[in-house]
Amino acid sequence: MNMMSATECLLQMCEENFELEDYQSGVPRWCTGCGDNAILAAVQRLCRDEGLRPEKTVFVSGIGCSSRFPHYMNTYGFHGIHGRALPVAEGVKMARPDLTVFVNTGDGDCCSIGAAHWIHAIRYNMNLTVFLHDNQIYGLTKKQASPTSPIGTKSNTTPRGSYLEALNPLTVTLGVQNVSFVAQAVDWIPEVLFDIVKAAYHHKGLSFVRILQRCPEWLPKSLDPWMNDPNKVQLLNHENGLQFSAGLSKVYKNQLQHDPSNMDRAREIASSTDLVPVGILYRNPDVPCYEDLRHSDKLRTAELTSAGLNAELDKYTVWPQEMKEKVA
Amino acid sequence: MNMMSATECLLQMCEENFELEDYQSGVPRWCTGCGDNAILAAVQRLCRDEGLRPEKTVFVSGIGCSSRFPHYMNTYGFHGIHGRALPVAEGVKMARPDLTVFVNTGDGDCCSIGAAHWIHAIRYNMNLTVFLHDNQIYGLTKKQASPTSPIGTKSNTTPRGSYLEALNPLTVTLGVQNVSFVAQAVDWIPEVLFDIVKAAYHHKGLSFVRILQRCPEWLPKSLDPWMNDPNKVQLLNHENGLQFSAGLSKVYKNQLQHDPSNMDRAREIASSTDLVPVGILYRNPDVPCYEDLRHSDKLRTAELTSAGLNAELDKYTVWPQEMKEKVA
Amino acid sequence: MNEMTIQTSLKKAGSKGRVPAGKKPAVKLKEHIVEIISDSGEGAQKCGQSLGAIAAQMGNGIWTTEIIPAEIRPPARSVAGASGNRIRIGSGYITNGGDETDLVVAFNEQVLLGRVRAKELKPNCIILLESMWRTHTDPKIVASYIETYDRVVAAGYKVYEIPMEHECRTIVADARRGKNMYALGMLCYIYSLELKLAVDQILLAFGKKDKSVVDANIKLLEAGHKWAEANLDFCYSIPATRSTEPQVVVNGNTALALGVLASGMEICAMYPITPATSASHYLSEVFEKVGGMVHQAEDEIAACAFAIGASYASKCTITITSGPGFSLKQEAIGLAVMGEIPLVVVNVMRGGPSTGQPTKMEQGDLMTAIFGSHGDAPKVVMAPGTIEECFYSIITARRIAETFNMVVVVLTDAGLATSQQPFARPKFSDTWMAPPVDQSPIPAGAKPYDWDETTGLARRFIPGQPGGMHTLTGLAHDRDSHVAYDAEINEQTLRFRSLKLAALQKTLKAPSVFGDSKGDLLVIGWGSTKGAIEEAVETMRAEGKKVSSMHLQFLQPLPPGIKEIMQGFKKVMTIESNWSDRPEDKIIDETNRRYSSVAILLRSRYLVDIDCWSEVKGQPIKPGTIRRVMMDQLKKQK
Amino acid sequence: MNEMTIQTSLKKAGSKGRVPAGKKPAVKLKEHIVEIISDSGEGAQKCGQSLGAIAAQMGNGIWTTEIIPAEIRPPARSVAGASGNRIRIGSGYITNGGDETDLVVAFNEQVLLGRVRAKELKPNCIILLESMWRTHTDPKIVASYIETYDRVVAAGYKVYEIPMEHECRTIVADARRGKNMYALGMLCYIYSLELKLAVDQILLAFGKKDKSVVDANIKLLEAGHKWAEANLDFCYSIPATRSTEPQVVVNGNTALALGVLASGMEICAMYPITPATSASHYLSEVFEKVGGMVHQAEDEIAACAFAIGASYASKCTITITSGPGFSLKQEAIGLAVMGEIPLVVVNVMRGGPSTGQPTKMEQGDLMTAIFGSHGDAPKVVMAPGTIEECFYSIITARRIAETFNMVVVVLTDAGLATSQQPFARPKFSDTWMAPPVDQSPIPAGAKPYDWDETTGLARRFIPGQPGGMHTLTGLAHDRDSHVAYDAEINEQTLRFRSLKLAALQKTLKAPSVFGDSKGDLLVIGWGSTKGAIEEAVETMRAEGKKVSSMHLQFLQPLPPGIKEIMQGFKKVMTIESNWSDRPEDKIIDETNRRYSSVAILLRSRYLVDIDCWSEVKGQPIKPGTIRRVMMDQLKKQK
Ligand SMILES: Cc1ncc(C[n+]2csc(CCOP(=O)(O)OP(=O)(O)O)c2C)c(N)n1
Ligand SMILES: Cc1ncc(C[n+]2csc(CCOP(=O)(O)OP(=O)(O)O)c2C)c(N)n1
Ligand code: SF4
Ligand code: SF4
Ligand SMILES: [Mg+2]
Ligand SMILES: [Mg+2]
Repeated sequence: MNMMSATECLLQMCEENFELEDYQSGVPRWCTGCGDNAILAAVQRLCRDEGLRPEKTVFVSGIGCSSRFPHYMNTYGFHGIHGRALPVAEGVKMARPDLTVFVNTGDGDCCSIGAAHWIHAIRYNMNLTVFLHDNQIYGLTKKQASPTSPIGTKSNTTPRGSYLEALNPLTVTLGVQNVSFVAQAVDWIPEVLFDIVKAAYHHKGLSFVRILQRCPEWLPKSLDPWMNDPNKVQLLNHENGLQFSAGLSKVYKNQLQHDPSNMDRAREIASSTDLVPVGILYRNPDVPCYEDLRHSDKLRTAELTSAGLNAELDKYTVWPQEMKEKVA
Repeated sequence: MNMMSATECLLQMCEENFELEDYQSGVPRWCTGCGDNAILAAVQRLCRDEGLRPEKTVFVSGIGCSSRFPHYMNTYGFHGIHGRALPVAEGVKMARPDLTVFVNTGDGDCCSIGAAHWIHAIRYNMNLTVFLHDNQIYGLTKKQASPTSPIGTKSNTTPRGSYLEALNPLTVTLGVQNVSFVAQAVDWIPEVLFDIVKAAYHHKGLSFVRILQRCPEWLPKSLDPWMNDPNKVQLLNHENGLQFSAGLSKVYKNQLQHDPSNMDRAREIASSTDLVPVGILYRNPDVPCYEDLRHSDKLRTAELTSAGLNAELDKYTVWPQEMKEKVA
Repeated sequence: MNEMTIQTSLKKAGSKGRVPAGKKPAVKLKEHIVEIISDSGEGAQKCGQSLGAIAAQMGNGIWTTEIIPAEIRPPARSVAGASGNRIRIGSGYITNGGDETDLVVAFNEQVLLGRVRAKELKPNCIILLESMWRTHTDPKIVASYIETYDRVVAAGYKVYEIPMEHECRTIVADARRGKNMYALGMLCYIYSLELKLAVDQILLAFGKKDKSVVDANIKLLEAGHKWAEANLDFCYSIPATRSTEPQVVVNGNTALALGVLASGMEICAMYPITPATSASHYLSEVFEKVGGMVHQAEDEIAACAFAIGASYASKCTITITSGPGFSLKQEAIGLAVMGEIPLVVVNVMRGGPSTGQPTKMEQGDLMTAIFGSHGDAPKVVMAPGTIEECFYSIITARRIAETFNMVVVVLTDAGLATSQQPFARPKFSDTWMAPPVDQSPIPAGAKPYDWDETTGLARRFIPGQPGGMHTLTGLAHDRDSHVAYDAEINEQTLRFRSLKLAALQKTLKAPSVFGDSKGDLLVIGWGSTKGAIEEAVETMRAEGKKVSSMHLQFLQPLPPGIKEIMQGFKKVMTIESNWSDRPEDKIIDETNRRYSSVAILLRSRYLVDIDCWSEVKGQPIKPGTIRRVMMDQLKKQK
Repeated sequence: MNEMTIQTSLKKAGSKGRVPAGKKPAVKLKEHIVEIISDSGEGAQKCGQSLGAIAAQMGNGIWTTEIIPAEIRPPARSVAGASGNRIRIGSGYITNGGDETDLVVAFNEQVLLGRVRAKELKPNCIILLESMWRTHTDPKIVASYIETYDRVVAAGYKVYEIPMEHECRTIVADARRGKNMYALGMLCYIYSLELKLAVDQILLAFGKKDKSVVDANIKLLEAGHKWAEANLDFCYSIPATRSTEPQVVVNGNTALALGVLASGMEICAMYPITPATSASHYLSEVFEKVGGMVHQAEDEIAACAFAIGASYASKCTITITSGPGFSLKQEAIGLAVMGEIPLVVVNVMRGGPSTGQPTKMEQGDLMTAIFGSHGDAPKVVMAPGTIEECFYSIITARRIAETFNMVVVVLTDAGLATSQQPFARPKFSDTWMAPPVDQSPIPAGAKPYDWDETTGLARRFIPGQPGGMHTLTGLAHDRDSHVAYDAEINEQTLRFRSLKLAALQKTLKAPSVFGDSKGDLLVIGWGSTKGAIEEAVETMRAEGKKVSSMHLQFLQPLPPGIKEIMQGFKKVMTIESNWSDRPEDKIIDETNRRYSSVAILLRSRYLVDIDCWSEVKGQPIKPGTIRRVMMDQLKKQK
């Protein structure tokens, strides 16, 4: 085994010691007070704390305010088309399991146009960390109801109020076979947001984090009931889940012991609409990752290709008589 | 009030008394033993028993073996494109709430390419009766794994066995806010299949019926464990759900009392994979239908249109001085 | 201290740019282009719209264009953040946004800079610039302001520094909000517009609100007027003749939506996307009044499928989208073509490809409209050229769709969508609407696809019609709507669906020529470039050039008579806003040059060496640019 | 009783159609077209494939075409249910399926009827018909059989009734399963093929199974051979020259999949769709052997997006589909164009529009390939013309995609997909593969889109490369990959993306002319029609006609030199399998005729009055048909 000299070791550590600035790129163009800023802060902190190499990290998004996220990270980024962040991210991860891949998607991007991909991404359970920036509205296109808009939301396409009960992204996700990590966070409790982002990052498999995100531009008051009354936020704590600081517990007294391995309970908790449960709803570290099931560790050399191709060609070859004898 | 003469009344009854043949069209082109035949029989029986007027009934489907269904009904039919049966059916129902609309869709059609529409159709809760012909395989395209294929299914795209646990259409559906009717049937118990089809038809709102359907062509033995062992089928009975005949109960002894209004239980039951629950998992008659929320009962006459248009034009009109005075 | 600074500012400003006051007689103008720009949220949009409305009330020709930042909430005082309105006011009828701007009111120097950089201002443009930044507490802002100011002055623009916010603050507390009405007052003075009409606008806008709001705004308006009168050394009048007929002033998307109302369609299925969405917004607001409804689907595919389902079972339905959504709908559009389901698809084009430039104008989707769905999927493609045509094209599209059981694609663009132009108030006619849904029994023996051998037309069977039961399918099918595996049937049905386009073509009139029917150069355009092209032609004709233009409203089928028209000209060229390779590029030659869209269509059909010129700058092409291009083309002929 | 019936049958059959036996000397033929048809599941496919393989082994030229029922499991004995194979065997190299059939083996009279109705049999075609139906227990079947038999005989076909099942039953219990090998034995006799080679085929097919299965099949084979020898009054030989180089015999989809292997690509993302799927099936089987994988996505959009993600982060990736899936991918394809992500998209075309005719051949998606995505989305479009080209086009496509960072669309069709033709066994070359993924640090100052001013080319930055961090976006963007709101940048980047096509075009060779470079008529085709067109040209040239053809492998960009080639001919016409309006239709004229696809492209580019002829019958166009069309065209010239 090769040994590094102490200096080398130190140098490398130095090099891998990143600052917050190493992950910042450009000035976020979100509105003042937009919850996306809080998510960005948490994620940049995660990257620094975990020492993620910027060139080995990719943020993939769709289209929407939230999908601008990659532009503000000094990593690789893929700001694609509306609704397709997840399949793009799956392709990235499949081709390059060595990269750390995050996904930023909005409630329209994920739960409306991208809903089929969402269901199937949960099913594939690739090692991706997915943030659903749920502001309950279409931000970028200027205020149309989204699937997660509360019933009665007045928007430009529902001027007399939206017609349907809000879709609950948590219960849908928990209904998908192969789900391995579901959590909920809110943008206005940064400490817990960070803890959840971190737990999601450390989970191997697809971690789905729904973040209730404020959109002061279009729905300035919609989350006020939960922001103003800490008791309407229910922190989920458990020795297998998150545990909260004393300071936090003083403010957020409404806490529930919930073992994230209990699916039935997770679904029940997720169904609550009056209370906002915050924490890890479900975690199952044993669900295999699609990329592990599918990835080949063959060295894809010209030799391997040549051999494979020729073996196949052999099956279909008509040999000239003389060669046939040679081959045989 | 106008009174009908007895003869008139009799005549009308006669006219509305349909025979099975009134609903049959063409010779089904499904393979011998294909479970779709059983579904067709149940549905034709329903139409006859309920005296559905063929011209007021529409079957909408996507693409797949199962989506050939409308061709075998002597009603109106819409055999559209892959994955889009549900939005087409929604359009039909929205424009014409007077029509009775059924949807036939396959496990690929509904749960793969059509998954986004599936989630949202449940949400809209329009008064549609939806049959998911779940044969756990792509039939028409000759044997590729579908989302509901059991893990390890050998197919043309998964020659070494499929990689993922089967998607459970019941738990996904039950995870969607606004779900109002979810049932499961199996093609090989025609009596119960009929009962469920009937209950689904009578439910106002979107009734989602997953039918385990045999595909002898590609997966000849896949449902054998459940077909051969009646105890692996669990009939759900309840005074608010289905009740089963004595004959049936003799064969299917494994029965469970389940109140279809209990969502948490419904989800738990739906999650079972070893046992196949058959019956109504969930029913909530109080969820409003989108078409009722959205439909106008204004008579859409030229007068109404003219008035509405002119009222709008008024807002943007620059009047010549003299006319302005007149108008004012 | 604040007061102090402002005093200084006023003095300074005075000493630099402002000329001592003194009422001068109004200079008569044929037209002027004025724009009001600010950070978004500062009300420049409102100010501009009101100015346009007032001028229209006066009887002026107008064309207003929104200046839209590409982002929801761009940072304040940013170059890319200009939000506002551009109003071209003229004596006569105005058909487009015109060339560069003559006068601009800017609420800060950064948004002004953006417009300068975009070359949107005439060289000697008059600039009315908010001067508060000169004395801002943040020295960086002061420096930025002074730098820009000096540069702009040096560049030859006439800059008037105006303490708008300061003046407003003497009337209201939140001066930032009131500035726009103050500016409106100034502009009313500058253009000799009746202040009373401006008051009407305020009543219209704030009438429902508190009387105090109305009063404050009126005060601001009057103050602006007074200040301008006292301090400005110029003032204009643009003679107007009041129309004797009522006119409506709306933008293209509103006109579209009103067309939907007027056409008697009942369902619009959509998914939000810029710049189409505002049409759906307006429709969401008003459609229910006439018994209609807007369905926001989960995505564009669902929207299109929903519309198809509704059309199939009832009246023709509409779905509205823009570029990316249009691409997504292609498979479903093919189904409507195959099933012969009437359907109107509106594509309000934006900058492409991919997400491209969502708020910008482009005419890049014509070929996709014609060829976008796999296989032979003939559909009608039309494009309104004016705001008025936005309205009527929907009525026409509905009728064609239902007469021929076809898909009709209507192409507008972000330019038309956000521009306003008055047009004669439409008078509703019953004939605009489809007859009620046919529910009569189908005669024995009739078949669901009984194609006419000559025209390909067939009667549509609608669910509910007794005896009409059949299953519509996207698979090849015969007259009974049975799935057809047969080679001959496949080919015959391709033929029928295609013949319908020829049948429609036979009913179309030859396009009219703008200008003489003979000459040196014919310019062909389509869609929103109409006004600019015709204006350029008019200008050049006035200069004695033998140029004319022809504008296509139908792109598929192409109307008859085009060849004959082209024969009258020495040279034909197309002008449009989609990409064509530049012949001056080193590696571009006749074997590889990619032509612009309508040029491809016309060259292929008529085998005439039609040149193309195109600009894809996300902005409407200016008449002056077109004039230059035509001049170049004429020069080449010599 | 069964026995009795069969005896009667034999007698009867003999009395009607069969001529007393007697070994005759083999008649030498230049070529023959033979087909074997049955209900699906009866093994006619296998029999035909084996026959083709044996003939190829003998050194004959062959072309096999699958006869595929349009349904999974059509009812037994149905007209539309014919399943089987059609083999054209020749002395020389065979380039296409040829004209009508010379000899057919039919397992029941209904499938035969289907072929007669489809006009697929030559007038004097020999028919070897299973006779068991004549004595079936179901009188309806008997009646149907006799009726058809009589009609076919009356129509002039030479019918031999053969008690295949009866004979087989003397050897195996399940005669229905063994019949196909019995038929193979007969055919080996008829065409004087070595029985030993047929035995090899059986060993290849059943070698892994029970020895008893192999033995039974060999017995059946020999029995068929013996029976034919004893009973048939004709026999042929088609002289062959064994190739001195190894050949591979695969169909187009297998060739495609082998091309994917050979190109070194590692990921194929797909969603099942006919007729593309079989390529993915084969790839699913073998790709992992070279470290690749096939991902079946939840839909085509996801498949395309997955491929784009993989391509973006690694090597160029491939996605395979057919018509409807191709339409669905258009939005995502636009993203790859905008992001300049290399991507290979294969579209195995089928009958359109909409779901159309899923198992049938058509060339209807060319225009969608070029224009299908909104906005200007330039991509390369190529089309292999032979099975061999199916293999190599993927290698070429991969290389172009990665060199130019472009999307390359490869268009094949259901015809190529299911036809077999031997070609020289490819010799793998390292240069087919892309170099390993670049993970070296990016030099300081380099930008993610550093477009070359002349060619538009830019180096691609791949995640993992230190210093290359940037965010790829589908929005308009500048060299830094920052979102661009600027008009100039938008236009410049449209220019760069378009220039790459011109740059590629400069590297292409002029297409070669088949035949003389001067003459009366030049036929232009593309894709799978190549062999048939060239055969027709060859035939006519042998008759002294001055005709030639040119086949296009690149449809976008069009290669240089086409104009010069066309100038050598009095008339140019295109032949392809997509819709064009028929000039003989009453309402069709030059102002509204819709031309076929490649005709539109060529007319537009070269302004030459290119006529078009097209047939959309879901079948490969026959050389005889093409010959007729060309003759008509020559006649018009006089
Ligand atoms: C195919 C397509 N359809 C529609 C759009 C327009 N569009 C852009 S973002 C968006 C929704 C944004 O809402 P959400 O996903 O919730 O993100 P947010 O802006 O709220 O963060 C829509 C409809 C598009 N760009 N592409
Ligand atoms: C856009 C599109 N993609 C793919 C196909 C091909 N296709 C037809 S049916 C089908 C799946 C059939 O499976 P399922 O929905 O389960 O129906 P089944 O045949 O099993 O009843 C597919 C992939 C298509 N017709 N259109
Ligand atoms: S519109 Fe809403 S979501 Fe978008 S940036 Fe502004 S606050 Fe955030
Ligand atoms: S393939 Fe399967 S699903 Fe299709 S008809 Fe046959 S048995 Fe039924
Ligand atoms: Mg949102
Ligand atoms: Mg299925």
